[in-house]
Amino acid sequence: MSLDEYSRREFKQVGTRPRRPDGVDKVTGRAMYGADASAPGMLVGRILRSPHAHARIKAIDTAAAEALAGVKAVITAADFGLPDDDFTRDVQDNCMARGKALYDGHAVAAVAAVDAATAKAALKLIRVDYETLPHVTDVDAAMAPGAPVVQEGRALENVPAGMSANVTSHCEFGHGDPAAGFARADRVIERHFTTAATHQGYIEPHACLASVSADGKADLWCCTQGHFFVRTLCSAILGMEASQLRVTASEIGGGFGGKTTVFIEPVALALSRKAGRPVKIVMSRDEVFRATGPTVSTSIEVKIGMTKDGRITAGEAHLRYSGGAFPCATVEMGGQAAFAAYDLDHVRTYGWNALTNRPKEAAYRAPGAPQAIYAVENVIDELCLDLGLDPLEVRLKNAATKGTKSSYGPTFPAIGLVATLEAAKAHPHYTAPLAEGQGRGLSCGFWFNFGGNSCVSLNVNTDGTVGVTEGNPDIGGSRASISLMAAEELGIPYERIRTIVADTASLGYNDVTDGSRVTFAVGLATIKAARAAIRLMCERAAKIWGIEADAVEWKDGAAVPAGPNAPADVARRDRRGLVRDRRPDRRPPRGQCRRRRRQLWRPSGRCRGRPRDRGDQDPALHDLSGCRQGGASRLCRGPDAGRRGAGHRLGAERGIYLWRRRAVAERGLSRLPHPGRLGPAEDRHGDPGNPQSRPSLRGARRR
Amino acid sequence: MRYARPATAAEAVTLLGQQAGIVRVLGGGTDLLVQMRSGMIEPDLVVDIKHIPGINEIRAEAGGFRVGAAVSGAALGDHAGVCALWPGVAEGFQLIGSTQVQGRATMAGNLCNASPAGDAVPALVAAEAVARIEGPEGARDCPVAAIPAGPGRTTLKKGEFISSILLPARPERASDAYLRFIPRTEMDIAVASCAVSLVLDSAGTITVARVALGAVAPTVVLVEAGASALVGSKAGVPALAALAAAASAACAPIDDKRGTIEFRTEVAGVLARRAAETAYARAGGRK
Amino acid sequence: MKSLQVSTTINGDAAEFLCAPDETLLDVLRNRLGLTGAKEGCGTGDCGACSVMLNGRLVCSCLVLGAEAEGAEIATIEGLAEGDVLHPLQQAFIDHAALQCGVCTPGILVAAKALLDRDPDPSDEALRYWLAGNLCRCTGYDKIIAAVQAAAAEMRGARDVA
Amino acid sequence: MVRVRLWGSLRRAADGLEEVEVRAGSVKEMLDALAEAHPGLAPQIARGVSVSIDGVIYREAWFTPIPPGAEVVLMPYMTGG
Repeated sequence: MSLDEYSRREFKQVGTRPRRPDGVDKVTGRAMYGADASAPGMLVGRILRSPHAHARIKAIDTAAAEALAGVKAVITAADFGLPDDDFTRDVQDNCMARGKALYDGHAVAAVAAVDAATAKAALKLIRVDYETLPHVTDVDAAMAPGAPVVQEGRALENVPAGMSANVTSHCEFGHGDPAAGFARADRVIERHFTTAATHQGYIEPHACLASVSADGKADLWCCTQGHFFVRTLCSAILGMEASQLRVTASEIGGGFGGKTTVFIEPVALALSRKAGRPVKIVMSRDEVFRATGPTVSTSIEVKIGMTKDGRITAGEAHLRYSGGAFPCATVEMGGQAAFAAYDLDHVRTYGWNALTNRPKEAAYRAPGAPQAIYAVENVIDELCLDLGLDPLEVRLKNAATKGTKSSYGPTFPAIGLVATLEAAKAHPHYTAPLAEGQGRGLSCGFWFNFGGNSCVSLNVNTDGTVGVTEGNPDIGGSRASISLMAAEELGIPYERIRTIVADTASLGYNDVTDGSRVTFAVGLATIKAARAAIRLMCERAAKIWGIEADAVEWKDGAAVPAGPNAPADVARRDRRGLVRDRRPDRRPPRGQCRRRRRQLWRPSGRCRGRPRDRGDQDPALHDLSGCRQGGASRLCRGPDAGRRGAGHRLGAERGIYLWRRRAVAERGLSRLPHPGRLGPAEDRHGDPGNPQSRPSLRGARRR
Repeated sequence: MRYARPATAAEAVTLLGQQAGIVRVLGGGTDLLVQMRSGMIEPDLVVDIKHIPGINEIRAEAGGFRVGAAVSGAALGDHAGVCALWPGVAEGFQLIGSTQVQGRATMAGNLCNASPAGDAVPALVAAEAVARIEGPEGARDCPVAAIPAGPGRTTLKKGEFISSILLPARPERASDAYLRFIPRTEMDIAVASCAVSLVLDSAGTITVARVALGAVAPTVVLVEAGASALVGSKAGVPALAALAAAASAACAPIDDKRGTIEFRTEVAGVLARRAAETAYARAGGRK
Repeated sequence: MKSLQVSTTINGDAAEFLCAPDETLLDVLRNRLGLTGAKEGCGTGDCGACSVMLNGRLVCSCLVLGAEAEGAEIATIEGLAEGDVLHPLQQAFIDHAALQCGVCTPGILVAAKALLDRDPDPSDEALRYWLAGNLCRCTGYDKIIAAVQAAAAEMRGARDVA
Repeated sequence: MVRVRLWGSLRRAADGLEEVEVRAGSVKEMLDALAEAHPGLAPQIARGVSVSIDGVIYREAWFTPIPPGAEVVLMPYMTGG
């Protein structure tokens, strides 16, 4: 499903600039972030951190801390189990060092106490017997023979024998024969670059509030980019069933990738479980910098050949990344992205990850890609300088485009790079005169897009307004974009929709807010949910009017009889499908629905077709007049689906149909679509640009 | 930790002198609270001096101004008299930290924090400012230059604290200036800095000069050779070149991530030249 | 550590609290008084997220002891709107999309109001210097500057009319 | 049959082949068939992979059908920031 293949569509709401729904809360100080929650009986959690970059933990004596008045729990790695899979175990070991402290700031113990002063005093009473070890923090040094070994036995099967034990993985991407390409170049330049492990630098430090009750039920409030993933990790680390751990995402004060994993959450849960009281942990900025993920540090060689007229003949990169003290696959992203902006016959990237005594890497804005691209773009610029070529023209000449076999394998659909470069070229800033001390630079960049699992629930309220429930923390304004898409599909004003981020007990699984996926993937799920709601409402409108379902279409937020099969007399029918006349006994029952009666139908110009028997006694319609409740939920999935996904969460639902301003609600179960229709097979056919994907909206595109 | 809020200087002196362990004076708190937060220090007693009469005031005195030890940068910046008489002192002080930090930070605190890079200190030294120190033996006056003893250390004795700083009177045709180098535009600590204070005669010839460098030695460096280079000149090119050379020669900086020895040494000369030009212009000198 | 009793005024209302001698005003506001609008981004006066007004001066509440609030007048983000009417700065931040994650926003609003109270018509440069101690990681600052200027213009207009 | 393109370092585990053919109708069937035909690929598949089908990247999309003649490329498991 390529966005470039979407048919053009005139949007009424998407593209407008509405006020963000979280705006008022955020300008008044009312918005609740990670550290803003509290609970009765709450304890303060604090973490003891290693002062050594690399040290064996020979013993930890917590007795004195435990004996301090006001201390309710002290934990170390011994309070956690040993997860089977490497991934979870690494996350856990990063949250609480097991056996060795692998970097300065690595957590070694934690306390929960009645107040901050007691907790701080308790930390001082914990005695850790360290045996300091030689450390290594530079990736090239870590890969050299004889380097201090951060962790033994972590190399994957793809690492050749004989390398430093710190090397954990190797990858290789590309096609063609770079040597042959370089041979055809007029100029070949090879350069070496290093980049530091910069931190994401979100303004809000990590914070969470955990509460585990005696019966094993747990609640966790935290600032995160993905509370479902927090549930996955924490329940695995704590040995809990996912159903027993409800995670609620707070407002998030920035993440930039750094809040896609857990650091303090399992610790707070373990403390709470041990203390039997809620525990809140708020990191200091110092802790954030010492112990949460920066990006990878890298050492990169790039070699590029170019002809005199600016055609790149070959590109090659050797990427050595370190994700800190734990294995890290980020170099794979760099290896794929390095040359991806260019259409190359000969390209190869080689990637290595090595362990260093640094904090465990966390994602950071297209993790791994900017480092590699920075190196590649510098070499291209230098070639342009050398050969006297315009850097923009050279990029245009080599730009990947639709049909290009990308440097990482797939053939590109339309990707928009050429159009972007042309737009830059045409922009007045590209030719504006430069003052002294000013410069002008140009760089291409690349990132993938993947959908991931998304689950959205859309409810039509009794008054025709709509609630959308999504499961991805809103980092950049996604509640607004999701509301806009729902409004666009439903044809109702943006202001009549409220989108909230639900906790993990209230919605099916959602992947993390990462990789720029949310507006795209959750947006598609929202569009599908809106269309499902429209379909249900049209079906019911048909029943009420006593006409065929395919004689109802959705137009500007209302079900209207239309199309060749619409009955001629539908304009005179009331919501029960009865033909309106002046006889009192033919009128719909009065009462609660009186006010709504005016909204029941809209006259249609040309209606033909077979009216249904006006005496139709569909039981679902009997409830109608007396019902004030409503709610249609439709759970829909994003553009891909999988084992963790939410494919079959078609719970009890209520059908609803929506009129332009208000809805009349109907009690009773609606006819559910066949579950198979919501399977992954539909993902691609759910493409809003694919007219064939809209069986329930027939006619909607006719305009 | 205990928090005390003495109502008189004498009470403060008693508190500071009698408490065993770590005792800290709380003025603006912009250094103290950071040090407490980081665990660098855990005071047994913090003495908040802001409730001592007069300590929040700026008073005219003998043609100059006595600036209370708790006067914030924001308050000093609002004082037209001080800013006109000692613009270099005011600009040095007001370069410290953000608007928020200026709302609390004090010159006396910057002096007593004794960082080699304190932005308020070089201009105070160039100004021959005098600190009034309250102590067990009563009040005494001490040149500001004699207060810092090294990074983080002062010459103040147990029980002593600074209650005010006197910025002396100036003749007509006198002014000062302060410049620092930082890698960014705001919110940073000097890599090298320089304050220059000048007095001119009616012809625009420099009669008195004081040149003080910051962040290039453990304490502020008074560059007498640089001052000599200026005196008798009209801040012409040769005098400024001699000043720059003298300033660079007076540097004994450290090498760290914010600046190498070579960089600091060179930049100190450049800053001295530019600060002298500014001070000269402010004093009404025309070339 | 013995707690201190402190009487103060917050957003015009009398407030009393107990705090530890080494507890910051920020912690008092957030943890004892339930005023969580001021945020801790750094705890060292670098980020400005905890900005409040203390006796008419803009300060970082993380660099003020709770004990120092005795007898003081404190204004926080919670007091910026008048009832359900947003302050022009608050409205301008929404209208100009001058916030994203929003965690720095309360501090920036308090700081911006402090400037406009002194200078109703600041230059962009003066505004940028004034707000240099308020770090925002999401927006890139331009929208913040635009929003403050829009609010300033609106407030000047309202003043002219009045 | 589905032709699956492998990234460079996986080729060693597949007799040096850049492309391998397996019988599969969905992503899951394809991954199972790959692991069976080339056991060297199994560890990576178990750790996680993404699959590009005609240029669209899927992650964990086990039941996504693979249309006949589609371009299928195995990719590392995608993560983002």
